[in-house]
Amino acid sequence: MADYLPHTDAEVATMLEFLGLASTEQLFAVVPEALKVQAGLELAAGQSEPDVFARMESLAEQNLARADRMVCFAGGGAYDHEVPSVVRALGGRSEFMTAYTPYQPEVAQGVLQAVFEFQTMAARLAGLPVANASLYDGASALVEGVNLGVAASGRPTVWVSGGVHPHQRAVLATFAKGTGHELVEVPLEDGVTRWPSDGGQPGVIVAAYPNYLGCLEDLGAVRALADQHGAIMVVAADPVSAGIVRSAGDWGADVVVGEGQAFGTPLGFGGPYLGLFACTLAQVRRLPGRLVGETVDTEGTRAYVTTLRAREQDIRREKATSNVCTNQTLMAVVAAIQLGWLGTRGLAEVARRCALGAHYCHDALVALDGVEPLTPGASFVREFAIRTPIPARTASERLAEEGFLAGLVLADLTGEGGDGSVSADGAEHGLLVAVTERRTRTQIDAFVGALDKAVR
Amino acid sequence: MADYLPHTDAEVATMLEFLGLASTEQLFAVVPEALKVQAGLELAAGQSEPDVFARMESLAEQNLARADRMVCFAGGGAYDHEVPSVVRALGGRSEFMTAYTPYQPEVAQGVLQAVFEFQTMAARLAGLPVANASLYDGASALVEGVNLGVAASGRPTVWVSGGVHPHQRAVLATFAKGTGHELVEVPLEDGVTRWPSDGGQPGVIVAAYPNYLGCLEDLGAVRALADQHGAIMVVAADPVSAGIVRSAGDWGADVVVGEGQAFGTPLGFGGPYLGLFACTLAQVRRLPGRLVGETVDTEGTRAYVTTLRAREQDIRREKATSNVCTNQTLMAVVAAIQLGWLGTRGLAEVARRCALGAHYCHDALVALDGVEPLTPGASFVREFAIRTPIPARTASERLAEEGFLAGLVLADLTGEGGDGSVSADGAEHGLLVAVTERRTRTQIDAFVGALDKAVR
Amino acid sequence: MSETRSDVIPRAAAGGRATSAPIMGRAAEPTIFELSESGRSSYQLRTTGIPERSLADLIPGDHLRPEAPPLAEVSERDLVAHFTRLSARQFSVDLGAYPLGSCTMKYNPKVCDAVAGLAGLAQVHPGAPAHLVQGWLEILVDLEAALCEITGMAAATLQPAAGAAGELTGLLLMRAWHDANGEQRRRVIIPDSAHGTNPASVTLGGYEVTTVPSDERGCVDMAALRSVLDTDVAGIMLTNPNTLGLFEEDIAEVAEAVHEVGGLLYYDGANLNAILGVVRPGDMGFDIVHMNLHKTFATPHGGGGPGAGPVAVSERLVDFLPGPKPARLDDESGDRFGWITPPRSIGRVHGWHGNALVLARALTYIEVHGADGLRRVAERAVLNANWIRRRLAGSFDVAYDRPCMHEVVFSASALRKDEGIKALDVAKRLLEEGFHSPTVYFPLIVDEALMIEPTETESPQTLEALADALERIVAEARSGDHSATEAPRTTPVRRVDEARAARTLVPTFDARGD
Amino acid sequence: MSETRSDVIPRAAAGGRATSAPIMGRAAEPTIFELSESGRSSYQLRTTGIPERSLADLIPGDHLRPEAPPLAEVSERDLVAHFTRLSARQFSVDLGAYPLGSCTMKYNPKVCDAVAGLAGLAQVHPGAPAHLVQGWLEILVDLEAALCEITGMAAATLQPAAGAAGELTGLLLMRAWHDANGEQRRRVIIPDSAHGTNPASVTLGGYEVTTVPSDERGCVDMAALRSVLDTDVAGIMLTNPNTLGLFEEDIAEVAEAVHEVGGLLYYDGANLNAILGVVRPGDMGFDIVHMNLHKTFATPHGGGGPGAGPVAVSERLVDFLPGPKPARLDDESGDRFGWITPPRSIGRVHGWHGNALVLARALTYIEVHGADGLRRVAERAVLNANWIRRRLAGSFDVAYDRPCMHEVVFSASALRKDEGIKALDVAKRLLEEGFHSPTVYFPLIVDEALMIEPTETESPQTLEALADALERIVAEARSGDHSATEAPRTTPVRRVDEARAARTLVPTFDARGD
Ligand SMILES: Cc1ncc(COP(=O)(O)O)c(C=O)c1O
Ligand SMILES: Cc1ncc(COP(=O)(O)O)c(C=O)c1O
Repeated sequence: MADYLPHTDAEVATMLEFLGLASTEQLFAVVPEALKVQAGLELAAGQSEPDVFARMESLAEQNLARADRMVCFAGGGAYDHEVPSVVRALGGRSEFMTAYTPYQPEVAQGVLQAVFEFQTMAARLAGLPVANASLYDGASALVEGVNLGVAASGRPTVWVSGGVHPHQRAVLATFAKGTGHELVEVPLEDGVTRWPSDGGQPGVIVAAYPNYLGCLEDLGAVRALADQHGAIMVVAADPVSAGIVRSAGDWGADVVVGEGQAFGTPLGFGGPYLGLFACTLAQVRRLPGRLVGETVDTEGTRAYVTTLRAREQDIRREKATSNVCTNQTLMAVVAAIQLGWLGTRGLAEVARRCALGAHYCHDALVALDGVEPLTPGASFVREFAIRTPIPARTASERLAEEGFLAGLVLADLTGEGGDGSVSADGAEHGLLVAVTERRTRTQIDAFVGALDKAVR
Repeated sequence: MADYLPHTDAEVATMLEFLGLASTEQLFAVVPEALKVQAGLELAAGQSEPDVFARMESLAEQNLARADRMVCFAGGGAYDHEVPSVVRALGGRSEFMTAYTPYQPEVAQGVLQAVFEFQTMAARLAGLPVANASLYDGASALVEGVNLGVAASGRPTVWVSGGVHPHQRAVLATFAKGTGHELVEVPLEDGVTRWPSDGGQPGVIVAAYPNYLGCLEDLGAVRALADQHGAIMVVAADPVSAGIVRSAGDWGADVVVGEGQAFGTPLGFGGPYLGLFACTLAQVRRLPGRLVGETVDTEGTRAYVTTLRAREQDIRREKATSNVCTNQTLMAVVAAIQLGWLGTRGLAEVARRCALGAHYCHDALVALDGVEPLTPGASFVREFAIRTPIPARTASERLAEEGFLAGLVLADLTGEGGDGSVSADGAEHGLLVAVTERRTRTQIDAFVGALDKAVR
Repeated sequence: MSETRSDVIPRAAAGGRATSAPIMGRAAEPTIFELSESGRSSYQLRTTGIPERSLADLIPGDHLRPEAPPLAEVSERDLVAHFTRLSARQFSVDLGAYPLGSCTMKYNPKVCDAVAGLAGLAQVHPGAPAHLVQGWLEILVDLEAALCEITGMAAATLQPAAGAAGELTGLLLMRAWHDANGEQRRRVIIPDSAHGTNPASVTLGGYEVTTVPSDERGCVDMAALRSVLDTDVAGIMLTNPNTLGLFEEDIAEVAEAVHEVGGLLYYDGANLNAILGVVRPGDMGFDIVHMNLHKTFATPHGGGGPGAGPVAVSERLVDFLPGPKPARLDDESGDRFGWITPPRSIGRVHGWHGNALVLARALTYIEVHGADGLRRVAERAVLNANWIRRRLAGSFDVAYDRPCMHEVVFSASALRKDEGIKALDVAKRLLEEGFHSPTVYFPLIVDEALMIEPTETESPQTLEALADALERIVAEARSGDHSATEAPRTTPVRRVDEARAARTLVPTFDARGD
Repeated sequence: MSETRSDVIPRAAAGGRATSAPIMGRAAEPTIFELSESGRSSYQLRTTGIPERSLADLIPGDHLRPEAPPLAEVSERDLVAHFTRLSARQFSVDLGAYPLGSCTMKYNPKVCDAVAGLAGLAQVHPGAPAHLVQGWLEILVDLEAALCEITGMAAATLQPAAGAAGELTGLLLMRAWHDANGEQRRRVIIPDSAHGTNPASVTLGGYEVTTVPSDERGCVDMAALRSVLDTDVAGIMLTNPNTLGLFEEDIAEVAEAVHEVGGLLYYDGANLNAILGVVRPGDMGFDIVHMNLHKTFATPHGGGGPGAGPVAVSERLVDFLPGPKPARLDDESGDRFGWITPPRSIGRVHGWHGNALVLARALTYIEVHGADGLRRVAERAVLNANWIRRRLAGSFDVAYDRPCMHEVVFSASALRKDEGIKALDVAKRLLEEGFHSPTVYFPLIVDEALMIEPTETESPQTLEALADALERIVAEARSGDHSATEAPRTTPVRRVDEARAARTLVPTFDARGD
């Protein structure tokens, strides 16, 4: 019998008496007897905190794929970046953790200002003037970006580069069944999108930068294509790479979305992560989710508040720009802290180190007998794909035994048959390798050596 | 090159200029050249935080005696009690961690009130009306208690029970060289103090309750002895046992000291711990260390402040009751939180479970062939000593290989030859076993089985 | 003085000055951009030993940006001070009662944070092969089972990241079901008391909203419902207890009627905490249920998220659930857990597997409480709400004069009419009394709504103090003291100008006029 | 209203009411005893499976207490709210600048907390055999070596738990040394500027204090020193830079003079941060040095502790150090580290091995900074202090008109004389400006002392703001506005009545009158 309920038995009795009730059961008098749970839920009885914690600890021990015990070359949208103690300490402050959505701004300036700062940073990285207060993850941000694009262009046809992360394309496809958007997947060739020169009139064009295979795409061509079709250009951009490569906004994107996990959020088996969303001022009234704006209080003191609320579901209901209510505010606050810690030079340095490490690793891997680049000629920052002579899944299993999380097997992302991004052979033999600033030369050398052995 | 210094080079230059200095070196112009460090300290250059953290992590991994990986039956003044997440979360709040001594009470009500609450709880457990804001650890509290006793009685002769923890007796002896107190150690017999019926006139009599071998001493006899000699009665009492046994104050102690580690502070290889100190109102002006009192502010609002400051070194200097300045406030705050979490029933329940577990373990151990109680007939709460047929050190080593921190080898505490508490044989074959509320029957049964094997 | 004045006069703001910490003063906190000074930094990265090369050798020039994107440049000390002060400017459950109706701001056990912080959970890559993440899979499988038992459903997806995502997932399941039956239905029915996410989700699910009014008892008007039910109706979305805190007594009848025309019943589980162990959506006849784990199972809201919105379904919808799904494998020899994709899966609704660390917290909460504890949660939540309802019946109108479940909706419309004191004024005035405000102006169908959800973790003493405070506010207004319109006066900022924020949009530091 | 009034009116205070959180209001926070309600609880213990027995069967009746000792009975929710609110009523370095002279309130890197939180350090039993704690021993051995290099000494003990404990340890070493030489010396010399712990420690060390005055330059008066030096002098205790923030330039001469009469020199290392990598106590001629790791090496002060006060000694005192001491073993085959006891050890000065987790923090701090970083620490600390000194020279008298080291002592005596505004008023008024107050009335030899130690982690912008604030306070007073005597007006409580606290002693909740 464990719980967190304060009431003593005597208090419960007095309260029931005040209500004129003879028993707790009577609180539920309104519930039809026939519907009630009769013998109690078939769940174990409550266990004490230390007992449950011990069980969770033992389950945690059964997870071998820990970035603190295995050397992590896995990426594919989730990266093992440095998160310093200071960011964890600040992000863990209970005022941030246990607050609700800032509905009463007078007592929520902490979260509001932190989110305002996050929005500023997210907008700067996107190269656009407005960013929202977060969406669920990169995938949900992409869906919302496409929704905005269709609404803005008035045309439901969406051209989606095969370089968009396969999971994100999958999520897009799932939700398109509701919205009715017509998704046209544009395949890659040698790792970059081969945009059609004609055929159809897209309302939205979606590219990734770099794409999920790590390759930097020509966004100038995307902008031209969008202009040609009067389409909205949506880019799923990696915000870490933005430390050294041109921002998608600078390339002309109307909407920039992205996965913000890299900014202080742990790998966490895939969530909670952080959906980034930025757009042009022209689209601000179509912005999904929350937006914090600066204003003043009645005494003229600077203050922050959620604004343009009329876009939101609680006011506009079925006409809202999005159905999002609870978002990922805590992760946005953490991202603001992490980006504050990194600072201008730190983010650029992280991106630079990723690039150095990734190229160092790439060059050593493709120098191995039988190992080839999967996207020869393409430029990359933190991540690249190789072709292993044996099935990548086998290689990955062998490397795990040596203590390496080898990278992601492409078939696990695209399905066995490949897709618009890789062929069936590419899927089977493709390994997506990510190198963050946390990987040392010693680790990379050991990894390359182990992979060499594993693929023989 | 790593540090936490904010100054940019430009700022340093401007500041130097403001001071009319040409270089940083000139800031130290007043230091005689001949004395200066010439080539820099012979320490490694600064390393980045993640590098240093990685090293500390690897050193931590080299400690095998972890209560989270080995099953801990070691006690002897440091215990593996439950510390719930909630206590760690609250005690870790940076306002508590990064404050200084509450010299400005207007902005230090947090620490002051928490310490006031701690004092109340510590006093209640001691069964005395006043407790201070903490001393370094149980040993330093004992030293201060004896100092108070000598000052109050005006007589430097101190009778110290051999049941006082050997380390604490050692610390007492070290400091007695400065104060000139004459320490007379009174040996144990069958685990309890055999107080002399005559001989000398002690100003202070010191007993432990339970003593370090776990045995409950007859404090009534100590009080009678103290009355007989007009001596101050000082008791080193275990504050956890106080959940079920009579408080030392209730037995008539003038001063109650103790080690408060058990209240929310991790084992931490011996520190920081928490020195508990309580005394009668008659002695309050001799109290060592800080004391928080309740008062009001200029508007009559309830407030807290450190009080009776005239006892303290910063005011009374060489005539102060003690030299203590920095103490263990954070641990006192943590203890208040932990005791708040335990509450009246929780502390009693912890003590009760310790007693149940210790007796269960004891009975099973002494039922083993060749294993005997070291203090037959004595009553105990959480800890007891057994005699192992082989040297206890060997037994302990073998048990460590089976994953048990077996308990403390008495020879490690008393020296090979034993002392007033145990004989040479008792020291060699004695194992001090502690059982906290965290030990399960399964663990105890396994331990007993392993010990049975180990001593063959 | 001026002669000694330095010219160090800083461009940046003073990071060590704490006038914005409420313990010291009421000034505004500078933004991190104002604290920034070029050349300063906090970050420290590990030594890698990787040979240096020029970026220009690695990445084509047209991709490289000429300058680093500007963020802020602050010392670690200033970073800490800034965000610590911001935290001090934020109210939270850990400071006091937060009786926001519908939002369920209960105390969140700290042990859940500790679980989410375990390296064996937090440091696990989501793309790792199944045999390396057996612990995680077991957690997810156990949570799914527990949620199904609690809701009375057959299977669940843990992917949706929040309640609204769950709703949309549920609507897509509804659509997939009708599609599979070869039916093209166009409408989803929603009561007028519904939360805004429901209609918004319906639109995104490709349906049209048909609103049914509530009757005078605050429940779905059965006659009105019947009048809009036909074979064009894909389903109905209900919250039960509904957003008025009232139990829809006719739920069996509703279910029968909707099922009769071939529609499905969707349960918005935001209020599930009221009925834990008492009655189950599945037993009421629902086909699809989303849960807000961040409400019912006490995973902290994080200032607006993250949450988690698993969706459980009845037997007939199991094959449509999103995938891949964690599953216990029968295969005796190999891994105990793996991934399966339901045969007619609607596909992924999350980039990975859902908000996993939130899910682990929820399982911890459920296991500590167990069957008995969860039932007590419901009992105490309902007890507290009814106590408040009865206690304040003399101060405010209750929107519906009948026993409530876990929350109660009052109306300040009389107060507004008589004294000009709006629900908003009451809310702001309550801040001065040391309580977070209730939800105001929701549900929309109650004029000047004040919606109080005390939750089960608040003590009778706290309820009494809250009730006293609200009584005091009403009495004060009724006595002609209308200063509530100036409230709050004790908070770091006074009433905030929301209109100006929308009029002169400043969504980033860079958009600032000055 | 009264007719609906319940009789639940609680005995306990309302734990969920946050009027005492400065973000909400300025009320007093009830004590945990007032929040207590009999029958409530928070604790949860693990299931042990140990058979139940009656306590009366285990423990004799005369030892058993009839009732549990009363503590408090609160829910976990109220526990959290109470201590979270208390924390909100507490200023800390993490909120802003804390320029307390002598106390060295610098920013403490969070990485040190993370190190101290590692289970492999925090969960280790201090009595475990050496082969099971090799990591800990290596940390202690490395720290000892680093501290010896920093101070220029031969060996150190890490046992003392704080500076004062280090002082007493040092004095006992002094005594042991003289004893070993068959000498009975009775006096220890201390400058009048010394910290109170020095004379208090001297007494506990069994010596008499001989005070030497400071000269007009704020340093030990050489002539006065010589006049008290004789063979009865066991040694001298000095802080250098001294508590006036001034470097004792004649230190070599002092050392020679003291050594000449056979005395030892003790270095109070509270101000070591000023000279890191610049000059070493050992090189100045000191024989014994204590360090306040919690000041120099940034281990947080914890509201008054814990600290750590290792004592390092020159070669000739090595054999006297407390033991057992962690040591690197030569023995190639077995453990790399073990315990040794110096041959003529004075014995233990701590129950175990010292404040180990504090020591691990300090080593982390030292390793991150390294030789270069530690030197920069000293440079910036001294730069900041001199900047403040110069900048405020027009507002306050500087006690000694010469460059200072890491801190500076001003005097408000003119302000007091002219305007009746005391150092205390300035201190309280500064709180309103968002800064913690400097140290006041210490050192005792400066009238109306205000002792500012900015520390190296504060930025020039912060110094500027601090100086502006102090200038403003002085200007305000000089303009005839004496409201500083009413300060602080923005803090949770106003000026606290210290006299009453001593007069009517209420040291526990139980001693309360009401
Ligand atoms: C009744 C109701 N339904 C749905 C939601 C949406 O849930 P979420 O915020 O998790 O998306 C809420 C949230 O406030 C709610 O109260
Ligand atoms: C100059 C000086 N010496 C000694 C001490 C005593 O150190 P501790 O407080 O660590 O005992 C202090 C502490 O304030 C100090 O400033």
